[in-house]
Amino acid sequence: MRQSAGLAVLLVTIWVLAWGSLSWANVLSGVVVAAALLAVVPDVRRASHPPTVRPLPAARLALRVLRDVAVSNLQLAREVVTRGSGVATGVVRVPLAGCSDETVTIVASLVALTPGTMPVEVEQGPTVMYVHVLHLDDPERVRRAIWSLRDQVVHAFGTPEAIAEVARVKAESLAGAGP
Amino acid sequence: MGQALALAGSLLTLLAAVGVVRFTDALSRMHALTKASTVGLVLVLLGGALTVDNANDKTSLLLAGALQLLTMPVGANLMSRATYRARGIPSTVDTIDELAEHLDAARDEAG
Amino acid sequence: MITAGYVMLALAGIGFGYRLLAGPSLTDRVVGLDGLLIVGVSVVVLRAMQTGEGAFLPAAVVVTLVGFVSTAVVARFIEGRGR
Amino acid sequence: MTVLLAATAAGLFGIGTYLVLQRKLSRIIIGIALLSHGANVLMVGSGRRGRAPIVGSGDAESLADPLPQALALTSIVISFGVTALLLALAYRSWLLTSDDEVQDDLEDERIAHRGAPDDDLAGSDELAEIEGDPTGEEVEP
Amino acid sequence: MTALVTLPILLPLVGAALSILFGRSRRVQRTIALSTLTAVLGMAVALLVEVDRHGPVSVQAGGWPAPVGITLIADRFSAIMLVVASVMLLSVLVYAIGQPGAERNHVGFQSIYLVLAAGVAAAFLTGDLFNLFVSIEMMLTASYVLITLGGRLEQVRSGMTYIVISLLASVLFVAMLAFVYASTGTVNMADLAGKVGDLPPGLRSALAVLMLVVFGIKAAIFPLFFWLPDSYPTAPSPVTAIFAGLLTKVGVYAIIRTQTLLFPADSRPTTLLLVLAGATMLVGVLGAIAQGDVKRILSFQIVSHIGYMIMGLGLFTVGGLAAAVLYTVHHIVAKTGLFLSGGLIEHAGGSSRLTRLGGMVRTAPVLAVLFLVPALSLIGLPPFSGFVAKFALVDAASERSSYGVMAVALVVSLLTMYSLMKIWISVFWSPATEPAPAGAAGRDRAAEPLGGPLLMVAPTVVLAALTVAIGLAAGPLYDLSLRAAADLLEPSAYLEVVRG
Amino acid sequence: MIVLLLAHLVAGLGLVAVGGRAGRRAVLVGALAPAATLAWLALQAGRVLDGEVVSESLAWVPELGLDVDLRLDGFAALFVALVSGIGVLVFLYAGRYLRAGGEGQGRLLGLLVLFSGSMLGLVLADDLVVLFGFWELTSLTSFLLIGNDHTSARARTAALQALLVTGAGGLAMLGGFVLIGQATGGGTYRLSEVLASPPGGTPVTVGLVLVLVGAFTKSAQYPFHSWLPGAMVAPTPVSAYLHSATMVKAGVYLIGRFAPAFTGVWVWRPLVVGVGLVTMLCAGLRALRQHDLKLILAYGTISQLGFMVVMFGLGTAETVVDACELVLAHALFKAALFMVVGIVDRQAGSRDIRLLRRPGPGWGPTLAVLLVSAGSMAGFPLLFGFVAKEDAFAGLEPGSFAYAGLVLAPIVAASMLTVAYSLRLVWGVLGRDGDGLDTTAARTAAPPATSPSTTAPAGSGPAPAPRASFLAPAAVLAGLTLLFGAVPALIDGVISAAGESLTAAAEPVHLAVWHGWNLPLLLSALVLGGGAVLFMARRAVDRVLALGHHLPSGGQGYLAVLRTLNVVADRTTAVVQTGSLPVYAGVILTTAALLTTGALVLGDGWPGWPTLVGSAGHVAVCVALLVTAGAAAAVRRRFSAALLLGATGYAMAGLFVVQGGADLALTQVAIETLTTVLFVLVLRRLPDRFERRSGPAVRFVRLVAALSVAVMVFTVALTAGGNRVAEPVSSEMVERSLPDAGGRNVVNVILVDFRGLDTMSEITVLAAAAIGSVALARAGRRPRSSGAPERVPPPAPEGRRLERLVVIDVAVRLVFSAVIVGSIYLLFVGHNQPGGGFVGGIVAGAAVALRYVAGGIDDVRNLSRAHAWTVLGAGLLLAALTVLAPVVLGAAPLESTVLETDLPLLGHLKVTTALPFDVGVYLVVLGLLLMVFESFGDDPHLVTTPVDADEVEGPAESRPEAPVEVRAS
Ligand code: NA
Ligand code: NA
Repeated sequence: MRQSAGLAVLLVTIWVLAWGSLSWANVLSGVVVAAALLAVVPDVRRASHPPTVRPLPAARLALRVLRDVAVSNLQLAREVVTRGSGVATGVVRVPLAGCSDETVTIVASLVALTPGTMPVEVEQGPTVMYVHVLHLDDPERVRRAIWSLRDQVVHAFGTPEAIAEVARVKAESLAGAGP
Repeated sequence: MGQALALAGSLLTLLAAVGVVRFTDALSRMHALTKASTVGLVLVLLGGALTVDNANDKTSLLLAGALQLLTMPVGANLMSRATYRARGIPSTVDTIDELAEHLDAARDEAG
Repeated sequence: MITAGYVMLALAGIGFGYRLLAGPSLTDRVVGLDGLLIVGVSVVVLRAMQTGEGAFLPAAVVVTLVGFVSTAVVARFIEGRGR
Repeated sequence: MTVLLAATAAGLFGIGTYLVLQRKLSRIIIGIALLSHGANVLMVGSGRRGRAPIVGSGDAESLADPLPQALALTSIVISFGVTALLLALAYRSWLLTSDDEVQDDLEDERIAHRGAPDDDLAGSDELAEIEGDPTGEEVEP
Repeated sequence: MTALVTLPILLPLVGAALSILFGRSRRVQRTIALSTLTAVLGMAVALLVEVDRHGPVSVQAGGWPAPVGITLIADRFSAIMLVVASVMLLSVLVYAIGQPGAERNHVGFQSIYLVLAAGVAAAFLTGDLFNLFVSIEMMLTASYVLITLGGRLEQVRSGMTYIVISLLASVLFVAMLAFVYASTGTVNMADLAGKVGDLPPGLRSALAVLMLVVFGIKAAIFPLFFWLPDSYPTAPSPVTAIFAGLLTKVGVYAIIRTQTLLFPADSRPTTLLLVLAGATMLVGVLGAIAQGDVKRILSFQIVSHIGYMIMGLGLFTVGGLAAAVLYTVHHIVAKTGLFLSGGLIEHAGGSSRLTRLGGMVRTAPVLAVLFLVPALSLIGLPPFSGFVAKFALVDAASERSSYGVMAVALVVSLLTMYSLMKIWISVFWSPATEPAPAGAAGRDRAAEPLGGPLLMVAPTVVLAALTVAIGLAAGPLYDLSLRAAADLLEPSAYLEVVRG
Repeated sequence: MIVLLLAHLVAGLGLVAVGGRAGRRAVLVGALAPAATLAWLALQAGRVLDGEVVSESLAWVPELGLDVDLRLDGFAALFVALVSGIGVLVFLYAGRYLRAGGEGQGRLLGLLVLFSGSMLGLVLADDLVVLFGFWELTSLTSFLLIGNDHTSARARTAALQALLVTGAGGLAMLGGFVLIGQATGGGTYRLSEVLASPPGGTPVTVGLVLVLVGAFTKSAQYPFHSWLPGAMVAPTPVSAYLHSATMVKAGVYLIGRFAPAFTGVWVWRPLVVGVGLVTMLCAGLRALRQHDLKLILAYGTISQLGFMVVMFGLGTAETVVDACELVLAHALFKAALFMVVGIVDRQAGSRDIRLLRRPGPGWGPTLAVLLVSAGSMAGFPLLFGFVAKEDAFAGLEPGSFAYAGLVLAPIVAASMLTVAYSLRLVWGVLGRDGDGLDTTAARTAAPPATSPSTTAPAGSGPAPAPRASFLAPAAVLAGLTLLFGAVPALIDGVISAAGESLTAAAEPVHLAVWHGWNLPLLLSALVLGGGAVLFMARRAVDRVLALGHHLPSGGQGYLAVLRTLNVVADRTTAVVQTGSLPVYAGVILTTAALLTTGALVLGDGWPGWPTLVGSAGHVAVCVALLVTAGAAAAVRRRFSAALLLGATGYAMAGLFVVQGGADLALTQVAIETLTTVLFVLVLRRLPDRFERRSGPAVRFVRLVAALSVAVMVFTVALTAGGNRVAEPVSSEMVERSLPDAGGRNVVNVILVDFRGLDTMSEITVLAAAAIGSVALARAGRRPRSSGAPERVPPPAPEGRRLERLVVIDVAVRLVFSAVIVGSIYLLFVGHNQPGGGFVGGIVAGAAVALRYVAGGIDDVRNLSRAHAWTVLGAGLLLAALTVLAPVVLGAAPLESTVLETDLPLLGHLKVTTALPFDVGVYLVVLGLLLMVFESFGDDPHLVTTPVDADEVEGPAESRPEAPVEVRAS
């Protein structure tokens, strides 16, 4: 029920955005449309967990992504000019414990946008991401970068349990047990 | 402001195009396209949203930008995965390939 | 400024078009096609900025959506063939 | 209709024709799609170009002719439906033969390559007999 | 009046939709289809009576006046075609329901059949060139589905030919519409009738020829007919029968309608039409002679007889057109009847190959009669429908001193007889020379004294009786055809009713 | 008269239907109709003999001059008498000849009655076309009678030959009639009017030749004769009736009718007389070599028909009267002879003169009949045949017309042949030859045409004599021969009336046995003597005649024609009907291109070169279009081709943008994407590459075809575009869109309102295509085991189902409902902004495609409880009802109303009734896409094994049926 309500709010928002003006007519019709959709296509109700958004971590994540994207494009510009000289591609395995479906998706998307990396496989249970890297000098460095991204994403969107899990994994890895 | 954003976006798209032309293997070209043109297009859409008068048009462009941000990386992810796995495309992995090891292991297990 | 944008996009279009035609792999063609769609959408937006005519913007929104659909479908079903 | 549009339509028709004359249904379908594109180029080219025909977005003179657009739209959608059906046919062909080759009509081939009609309805043997034309040898032992 | 012109299109559409929704019950689907087509038949008859008494009836869809909205219009010619088509649709539906086998049980059969009915009716009733395109597409798409229903290998093969060729015609149709709109700015036929005359002669005749080709592919005239004999025979019998009766005739209708209504007398491709008519008759019947399969022989004859209809048009006289109209009516009835009896033959003998059939005059005497009557009609023997129609054609040709095509018509008549007698002798007289294929559905003679299920035989009997009736009542029918032909050549009433 | 014809029809059809069960009574029923005719004729006799005409008319197709005009005059009466009189006798004879209850006898008798009616109609018809009709009916009944014993290959062959030859002649004759009829001033087909004022001119000359061809075929004249000997396979009553007494005289009848009016036409006499004489002589010679009694008679008939053709054809007042006598005489003796031969055949078991033995005791009456009739045939004095032949010789006496001598000489010669074969016949029946000739040779030779069953086998002692009732009909005929031979004046009136009805110049005749010592008498004596000599020297004659064996015969001619026809048909068909789609497509497209370009070039109307390009954008998209299209054609891999085609489609959208088509571009983009998706779904099954590159010649042909089509499109497009003759009708649409139809987006208003009917048909197309796709893709799947509809297929083996990918799963879930909402927005906004039902539906379909990408077909199926078929049907129903509703209310279909209202809180609302229509469109498009995924989207493991469609039946009627065909278990 809560999921439905959350989804309905999202749908009404999109509806109103689509019409481009906030009016009673648009909101009410949006509610009708959303309700009808949820009734006719019940499948969407079990679509996803209700999104938890923590504003502060989310903002931090956004900043980081903006920076990454900028770097990414600059790096690309350099490579385009130098014609990818010194390219040393590789595929790195990155275990991502503590990620739900949703967060791993966000992580994967961000990895795709950040410099030199592209996820080529995401496996669940346990969650592992394989990342294609344009300049692979040190796999560990890549892993660490992605883990830090994962941490930020989980802090911004994850459940408390996920945050705890991430913290636990981090502690273990610091303890040298490795993921 | 809008026009500047649009110009920057166009520039990034051009950058992506150059990368797509010049890079030597499919996965690398995938990198180029995803990085530059996602952002490029979003910039153009933002620029448009800032410039056009009609409210409806503005929201349309914003929606399009959101959609693009959401879908482009996912699409790239899917495409890279397929490319890596496709028999017909040589994926030049110069250094280590931990996925290949993993897949081989899984294959051995199955066989 | 818009004209400069047009020029860049035209050049980009040529680049993506080349990749679409030249391939050699299916991924390359998909990359080229996606790039061309991005160019197309950008041109439409630039044109809307220039003329104020918003009639073609829905088409741009739809392209961003359906471009993903075709990429996704191709990606899911090209295993076993790469060209 | 500008020269460019006419030439584009002609080009699409030419390429489409070339493809339609092939043996793989998937190529033929592509050919038909190109032919349809060509026809739609002609269709939209048959009316005035201009701003999108939305009343109020400009004076009537500056609007593109909406009718050919509507007609082209209808024809596009119809082509889509029929293409889906053709693809179903190719799919069916794959189910049955593992290919989408357009095969020649067997009966036509049979007729083209047989020496003589299957059935002697004219009945040459019977006819000689019943016409009552005994040979000379029969008369004298 | 509005209802009479519109309901023959709309009722089958509503019926088709209901039929899709009631996919779980064949019984309900059949009730829907039968009642819809019966109603359409009733309305078609009423429409013909109305139109014959008071002249053309037209309706503007949406209430928008002529060039803006689509015109639906019935004159004598279209009303005649509609009546005949309705009779065929109803008879063949009953036949299809009576036929054992998987196809008729397919969930989509009834709805697609109704779509076909709607398409045919719309093609006859529309007064708008683009709407004609859409109507024909509706009919054709339904036919694509029907011809491949069952999905057997040979159906797939022939379906490819059929669909691809039809699509080429459709593409050319759209191109032609574009040319028409580019030069005249309209697609309303009555509107075009006034404007085409202003075009330069070269363009005018190019459009006339292109239209002829576009509709000629559907009508299966030489050299555009090849697809027909390869594709029709593979479909289930009732489907082949309704195709044979109606589909090519829609093409013929469109040719006659456009060539008479749109183009002024001096840009009519008379010689071209007569040459094509002669070639169509001849090549078609030679093809029929070469075949060794009942359905294929009958299919080639369709081609051949389309030539007669085109010949009547090509004369461009009232007599010629009246003969063409009468011939078309006759041909629809006789040919559908022949295909229905061909289906019964296949049902009773387990095959449609001549070599596998034999001696059926003894084993299935009822079928012998049911074959012979439409066959004799097709040959043109009195007192059946074909006799008067063929004579009217020959008479009209002679009147116009078109002796060449007249001679061809007579010779082809003889060859038609030969090809039909080939069936008669092989199937009904001589013993089979090849065993029937293993597992062929040999029928139980005791259980089916009529030679087939009652619901299959009854419509065949009706059509056979109809061809006799048309022959006997040829006088009034020919008078009606004359009036229809006069309307076609002098369409002032048609134009007036559209222009208001 | 019409009543009589109908009586024949009813009796005939009745006998065909149930005659087999009526036994001997069937014969009597059959005799009824001709007997009634005879009675009727007797009632009319007085008037007709007085020269009056009895006529009757029934309008049939008056506008074509096609009426059932019947007319009984003297000439017709003669034939009516023959047809019905001999008809009655033949039926009585048949009662004894046929075995009761034999297979097909009811049919045979019924057909005989039908024939009798047709023949009656033929001689009574006063309308040329109706005459033709009856003519063809006699051919048809003859065909069915000859082939009645359908198990015999010879019967079938002979029947076909008879039908084709006489049918061909009949059609030629129809052509002739039409030519002649059109040449008459009023275009009349009334026989009496045509003959009263015969038209002239070349068409009439040609027409006459055609009519004569018809007459020659029917009357078995050379070179069309050979069907008649073949027809002898028919049972003897049929031969006696059709093939000697009546039907074969139809041609003679026609020549008799036409001759007086048309002898003036230059072609008439040489043709008729020439053919008649050749026939007389040749057939007479052939008769001398026959061993089968029926064949002797058949060739005799041909020869005698030649005689009649000559006599009628000469067309003088005298010869036509003589010919009438010949007709009567021939009918009497030839029918009787056939009956006798039939008796011999039945009783002795053979008709071969080499096998027949001397008849035993009790055969006396039969032999008497034989002798009388054969004597009449030979022209023996005191028999009617003598009278007729005498008169004929008299009519041909030198000086009676130009070149009379030239005609007379061959006739005399041919008459000698007649005498000789008459003797041969008598000799054969008497069994004299049976002793002299080598019977073993005959036995080993092909068995002669015997009737299927005989009362006694050949050669087992003397044959039993026939019963009196068997012989009686023949005896009646022989009696008449004797009677008229002795007292010819009895039929003065009949012959005079016949002659006078043919030509006004004919005078009343007085028949007599003795005309004094004159040339005819001398000739008769000469003929009898010469004939006897020929018969005596038959061995020598036979040896001479055998030399002619290798000369081409009519039968060979027929065979050659038929074979040639078959070969031509085969060759033509092989060339035209290659069975190859590429060839068909090439021919059709090239034809379209060449004819159209040709028509354009032959006329004029080149408007000069228009603007080169519209805008820079145009150049870009057009280049993109052509390049991608070319690449799609050039690549050799299916997937690449599909992608490049997609690119072409997007370029099309670009073109629509630069042309100003917003909705068009929107639709194109959406449709193109889905097309690509469908392509991929199907192509993933197919081989990677297009194989087999064709040879250069093939590619050259393709190139030429492509070029011709391109040239056509280019030239016609420019000519059409440059010749706009009127303001487009769309300007009015733009004006009325907002005020009258309540929509700003003119394209959408056109689609759902102005031209909503197009759209209605179009979504119907989509619905049909959807059903078709499902039917094709799912045909032949094995039926579900249980009746209950299952939504979820059983789980597939691990690793073979579409793998779930977490990233796409999540993304799709997020996007899906948003896109659906967007699609609904597009649906509603359509009337004023780009959008509408189509685009909305397609975008919704794209959302479905996303679900498919994420979870395969299961995800699509699990989307909603609403089934794809329901969506499709509901959409179609909604749209159709929107179109229909106004009609029910008495307005035009789809007539819409704009509803405007101000509501509190919501403000101003404006809805048009076109909206439900657009919703219907949306639903149909969505339904189509759902069904298409259902069709192609099956997980591969479910369909990897090709299924044989034939082995699977559809779900049985009784079981509850699910709308979608079953899927594999
Ligand atoms: Na690879
Ligand atoms: Na046979």
